[in-house]
Amino acid sequence: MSWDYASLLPGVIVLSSLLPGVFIFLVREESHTLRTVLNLTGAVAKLILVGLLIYGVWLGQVFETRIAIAPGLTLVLNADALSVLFVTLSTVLWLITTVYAIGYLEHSTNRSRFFGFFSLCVSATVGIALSGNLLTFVIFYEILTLATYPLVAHRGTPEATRGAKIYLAYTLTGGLLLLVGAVWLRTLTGPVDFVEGGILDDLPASLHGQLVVIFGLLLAGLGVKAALVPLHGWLPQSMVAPAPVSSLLHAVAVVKAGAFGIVRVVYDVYGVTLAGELGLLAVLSVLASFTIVYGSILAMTQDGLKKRLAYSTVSQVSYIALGTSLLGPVATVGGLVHLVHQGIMKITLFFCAGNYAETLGVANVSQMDGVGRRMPLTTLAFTIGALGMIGIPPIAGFVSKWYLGLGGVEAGQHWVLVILATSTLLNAGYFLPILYRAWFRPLPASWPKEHHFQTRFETMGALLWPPVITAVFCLLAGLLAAAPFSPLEWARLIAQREYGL
Amino acid sequence: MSQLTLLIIFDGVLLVTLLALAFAAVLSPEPRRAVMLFIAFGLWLSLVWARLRAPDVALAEAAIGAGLGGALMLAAARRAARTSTRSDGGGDEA
Amino acid sequence: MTDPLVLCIALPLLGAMLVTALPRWAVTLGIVAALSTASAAVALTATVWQHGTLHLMLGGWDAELAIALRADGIATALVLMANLVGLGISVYATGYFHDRIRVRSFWPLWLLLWAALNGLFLAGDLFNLYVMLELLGIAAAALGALTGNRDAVAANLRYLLVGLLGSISYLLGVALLYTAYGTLDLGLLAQGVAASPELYGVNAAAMTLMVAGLALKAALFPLHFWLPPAHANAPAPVSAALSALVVKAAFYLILRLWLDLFWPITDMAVAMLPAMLGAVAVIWGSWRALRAERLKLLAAYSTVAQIGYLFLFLPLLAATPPGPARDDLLAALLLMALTHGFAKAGFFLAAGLVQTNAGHDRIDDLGGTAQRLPATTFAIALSGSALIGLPPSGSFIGKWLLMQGAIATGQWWWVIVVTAGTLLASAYIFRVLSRAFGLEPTPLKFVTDARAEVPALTLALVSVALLGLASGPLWTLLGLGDAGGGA
Amino acid sequence: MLTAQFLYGAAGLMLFVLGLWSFLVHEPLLRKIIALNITGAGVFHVFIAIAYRGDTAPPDPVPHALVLTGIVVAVSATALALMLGARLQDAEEEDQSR
Amino acid sequence: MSMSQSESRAAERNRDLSLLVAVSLAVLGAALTWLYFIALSAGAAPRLADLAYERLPGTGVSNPVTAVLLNYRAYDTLMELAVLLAALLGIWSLGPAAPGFQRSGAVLAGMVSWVVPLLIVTGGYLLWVGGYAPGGAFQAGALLGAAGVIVRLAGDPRAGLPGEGAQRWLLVLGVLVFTLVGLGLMAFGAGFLTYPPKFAKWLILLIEMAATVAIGVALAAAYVGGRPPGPEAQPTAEDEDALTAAETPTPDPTPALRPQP
Repeated sequence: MSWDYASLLPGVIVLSSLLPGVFIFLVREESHTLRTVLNLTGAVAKLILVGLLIYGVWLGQVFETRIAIAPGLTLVLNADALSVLFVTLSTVLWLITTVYAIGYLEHSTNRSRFFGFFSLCVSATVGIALSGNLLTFVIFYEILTLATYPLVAHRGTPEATRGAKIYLAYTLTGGLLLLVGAVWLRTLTGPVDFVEGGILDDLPASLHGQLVVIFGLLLAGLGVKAALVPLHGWLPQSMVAPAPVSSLLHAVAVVKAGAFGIVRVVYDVYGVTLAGELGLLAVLSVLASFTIVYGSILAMTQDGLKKRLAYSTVSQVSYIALGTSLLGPVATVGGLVHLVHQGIMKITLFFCAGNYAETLGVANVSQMDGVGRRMPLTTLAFTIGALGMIGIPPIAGFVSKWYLGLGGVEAGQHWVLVILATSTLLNAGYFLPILYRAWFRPLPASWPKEHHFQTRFETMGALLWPPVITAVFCLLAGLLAAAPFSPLEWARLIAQREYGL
Repeated sequence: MSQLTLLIIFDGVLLVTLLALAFAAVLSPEPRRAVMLFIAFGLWLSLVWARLRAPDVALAEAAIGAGLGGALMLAAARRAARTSTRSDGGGDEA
Repeated sequence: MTDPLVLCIALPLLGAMLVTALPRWAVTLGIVAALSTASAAVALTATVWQHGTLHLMLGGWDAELAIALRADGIATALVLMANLVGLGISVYATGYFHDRIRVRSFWPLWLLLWAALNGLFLAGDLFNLYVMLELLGIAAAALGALTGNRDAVAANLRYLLVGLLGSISYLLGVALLYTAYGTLDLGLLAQGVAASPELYGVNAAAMTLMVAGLALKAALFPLHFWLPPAHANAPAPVSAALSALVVKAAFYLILRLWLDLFWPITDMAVAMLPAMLGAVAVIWGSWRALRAERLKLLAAYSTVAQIGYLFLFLPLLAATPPGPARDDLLAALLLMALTHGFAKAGFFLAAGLVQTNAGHDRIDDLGGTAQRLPATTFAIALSGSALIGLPPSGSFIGKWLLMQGAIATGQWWWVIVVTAGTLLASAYIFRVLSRAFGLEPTPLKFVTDARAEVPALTLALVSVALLGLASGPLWTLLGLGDAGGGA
Repeated sequence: MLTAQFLYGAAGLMLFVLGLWSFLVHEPLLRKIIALNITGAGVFHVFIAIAYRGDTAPPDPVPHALVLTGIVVAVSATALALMLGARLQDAEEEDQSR
Repeated sequence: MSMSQSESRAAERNRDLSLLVAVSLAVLGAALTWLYFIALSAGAAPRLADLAYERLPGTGVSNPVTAVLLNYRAYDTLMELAVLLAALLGIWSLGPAAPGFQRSGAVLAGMVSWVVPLLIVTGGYLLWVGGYAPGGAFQAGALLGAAGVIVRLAGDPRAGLPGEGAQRWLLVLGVLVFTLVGLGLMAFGAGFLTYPPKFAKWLILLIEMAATVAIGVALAAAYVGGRPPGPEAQPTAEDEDALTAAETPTPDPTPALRPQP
């Protein structure tokens, strides 16, 4: 256990948001500056460390922290290509969301508690991303549940506590199923380390029955957070949370943790070949495609803006599951790159929804007439995000849908194209009316709860610039997809290593 | 009547009385009477132990088990009797 | 080298005597005694860590005649937990009792209870264990009835009578063993039992009598009726000691008899009965905790459930041949017991603070208090997560290894029990925690009453962080495979 | 000698069973305490029966010491139980009179 | 269904239940007796007797039971004194003592002034004789306790015991001396409660004296039944003549000695 740079970095990355978080809890309520300083230093420090990590992994260096919490049970934080993708996504978006949250919660109560749990959530997400074996994954997976519960219930209103209770019921049950599956797998194969290409190929055929049941348990556990259809009920309910929570956590961190878990289990535990043989990929693809369609249909019926975005998240995340369930490197690239693209697009949409609610008191789509005139920049960012979601070319969403389509064709599953086409139509179905209302409808007589900020622009700086920045990210990820450090290139690198090309 | 049979008869009488006292103490519902019988049982038990050549323990049982334990129980029995008379008969005592 | 063994028992006893004799100095002397005993326990752990099992024949007589004091890995781990929890409870108690009479009564009885606990964990002689059990039972019942209100006295009277019955049944078991083997020392008896299979009937009867008596005192399912009222009506530091330590000492004795003395006759079939009762205890206890109106009643029923978990290990231990797998199971059992000790003590101390602050502990209207005391609510949250078995707590690893052992030995049904128990536990813990999110004005600072909240927080933190992330040393302390061995 | 040991031991066990029965069946506190004392006396009697080694050899002192300790423990437990019962009775009277 | 019917059914169910319990316990008793017989004939007959007698000279006392109590298993006796103290502290924590009995009449007072000193002297004798003949700390302590009980019955609410402060020291004496002797021996390297043969007799006697006082005071205080009343509870003079004529006291105090109203 020699502690050198390579074995310290992953651990330090997780700690870089955990320690400020713990201190923030103890910060007195009225010392805002100290709290903001702690928050931002944590975010920036993590960003720098992740930068170092990306550079190291790009050169092929191995980063691994191993802590033996009990004989036979070791906590492993290993940075391979797949984990770096998710770590970068969550670190970058965490910095932006912190800035947004500081602005959003300007006059609200219990902020020490909020930011304390906020940092715990991020360190849990980073822990999930960096976990090197199934045990570490389960541990951070449960800590994420614990850390997000207080955030959902932050407002304290009866709906908030009710929503939090539903969220908890789903995620704890899911976590428990995952735990049972992980223990069962551990008894069959010994410590379950994530190794590219999977570790279960050499198991005797007699165990395959148990492996299928275990996959069922793991999928159920992960499916709760990845909001696969029967288990997605909590996501719309947890929209009662403040905007920064629903944007970072319910659009990026929590939901992606589930999808990331499915990717890990399929690629690094079962291995794509074995999963294909056992027919697990077929089940996964059916579930994913059903969720895609079902989520989009329900999104159309929702009048609440955040509820509509929530159901859109339910369907979008299943693209990743669809990508992993199709046999072939191209589909994998599509799925993985969508992990990043969906993140940046959805966070933009939720930032804009937060702006509308905070500045104009607009919460429902029906109230969004003429919003474009009153808040042009925010609505522009919203448009870029929405078009990206639909899959219009210059924006990132198109890239992942394109690769998913190609992957489907390559894997001989032509029905994938049908699914993609219908979902694109449905996306258009629930996003375009919003854009039409925002830009082309006349201004209403008065806004529900207008709030004038003294800034030159349409709303407070801290609320306005984050969505604009993430919108620019969507454009960059779409236009410069072929650039060396772009999400697409990184996804291609992962696919190569997974398939051993 | 040989020495041995005499001894067996003696043991038999000792044990039978012991068990009889125990049964009586357990079965009598009236608290004071039960405590009296229990004190008698304690004393008889120390007699039996003296027979079994355990003088120290016999003395201790007589002094502590039957004596002090009995005294404590007697006080409790009198208090139990007093409250039961007070609750049902309005208590004749001042 | 065996001095700490004796000091662990003599120091609290001496402290109790001084506190009784000088009631005006009760608090200061009490804290001094608590600190010295805790340091003796730490010294004991250090000695056992280096030299392995300690063995001392009191009075220098040979093995059959004298009373043996023995500290092996299991006993030392529990002594260390008991003393650290005891220290936390003592610090909490300095600020808890304000009524002069209560202070004079609490400290002597508490130090006597502490001496009995240490004496029981370190005893190696069957009759000495009987005397320790009696001292434990009487001190605990007397402490429980400290408040003097009606239901506390009634509950503790029932607890005392039940405890006496348990001890007498245990004593009859000892009488049978003494008749058959002619010695009272645990080590010699174990050799005797192993060497005489023809006395199976006597051994089985003695085991049944002793384990039944101890199960009564450890509140195993059907015999748990006395626990909830007794623990819920006691003052907070006392109920913390009762739930975290006293009940666990009785379980430790059952484990000691089960693994050392009656090992040849406790096969899987025999182990199935306590495990089934344990499983029912888990479900029943958690269900009653979910429906409890009062916070301390909830914690008491949760103790009944957690004790149930510990009994689930017995058939697994019986079914696994000696080796790293069995070491892991034994260590997991210890880890669950230790984590429950710390977590339950932290939970009760925090609940006590909530009760003193709110004037009552009805869960449904605890909202305001939970928000005004952030540190206390945080302590409840941490210890609650340890009670549920969520990572990173010690009981998470305990449950992981329990399920692993259950699947490995093919007794998969225990996994269902553990899952149901965990779900019910999370339901009743989060029912309490959801009170902490209301519309009350925000508290200005995190810690409101340091002397009470710091012990509760540290105990809860130990159960979550320390035992969760660094439980490797427990394996070495138990002398099982070296820390990284079983990978 | 063996028959005497067995005879007295059996009597002790009968006392144990009798006390246990009474403890389980009778509800008033005083009868439960008497039952407990009789069960205890039964077990102590078994110890003394084991210690008896005929009229010639001196008896085994260890069980004697154990029983001595047991008696004092039993009496202290009984004292506490009786006083708890008394305190309970007073508390119940207060409730009735209030 | 009228009350009496349900009551009779409940009583009937009760009777059946107790019968069932009785039968099952009888079976248990029979099984235990049969196993007891097997255990008896298991041939461990001498048990610890011979070893105890063989080691007796080294213990400093010739009465084997006292040797076991205060030398071989001294730790047990220490803990048992702690049990007695714990029980008493429990009684004290429950509340103040009940009101004492009325001052005894002339005959009872006369009897008490004879019996109590006799009990104390016999206790002292038993304590001393314990070294080589049946007797010892417990029996002597019991007699002192009995003396206290009789004094209490004769009207002294504090059962002849000093004030609370002094009582606390006397109660603690037994365990304190025992532990200090043990720790002292440990400090001198002999080991906890390991008496060096030369001093064994005197150490045991010292411990026995302390234990006797502690047991006597504890048992008397237990009979008082609560925290000792403060100095103001002394019975005043005019209570003397208010007494009716008291008959000679039998072990069971006659109704004449009813508690003060």
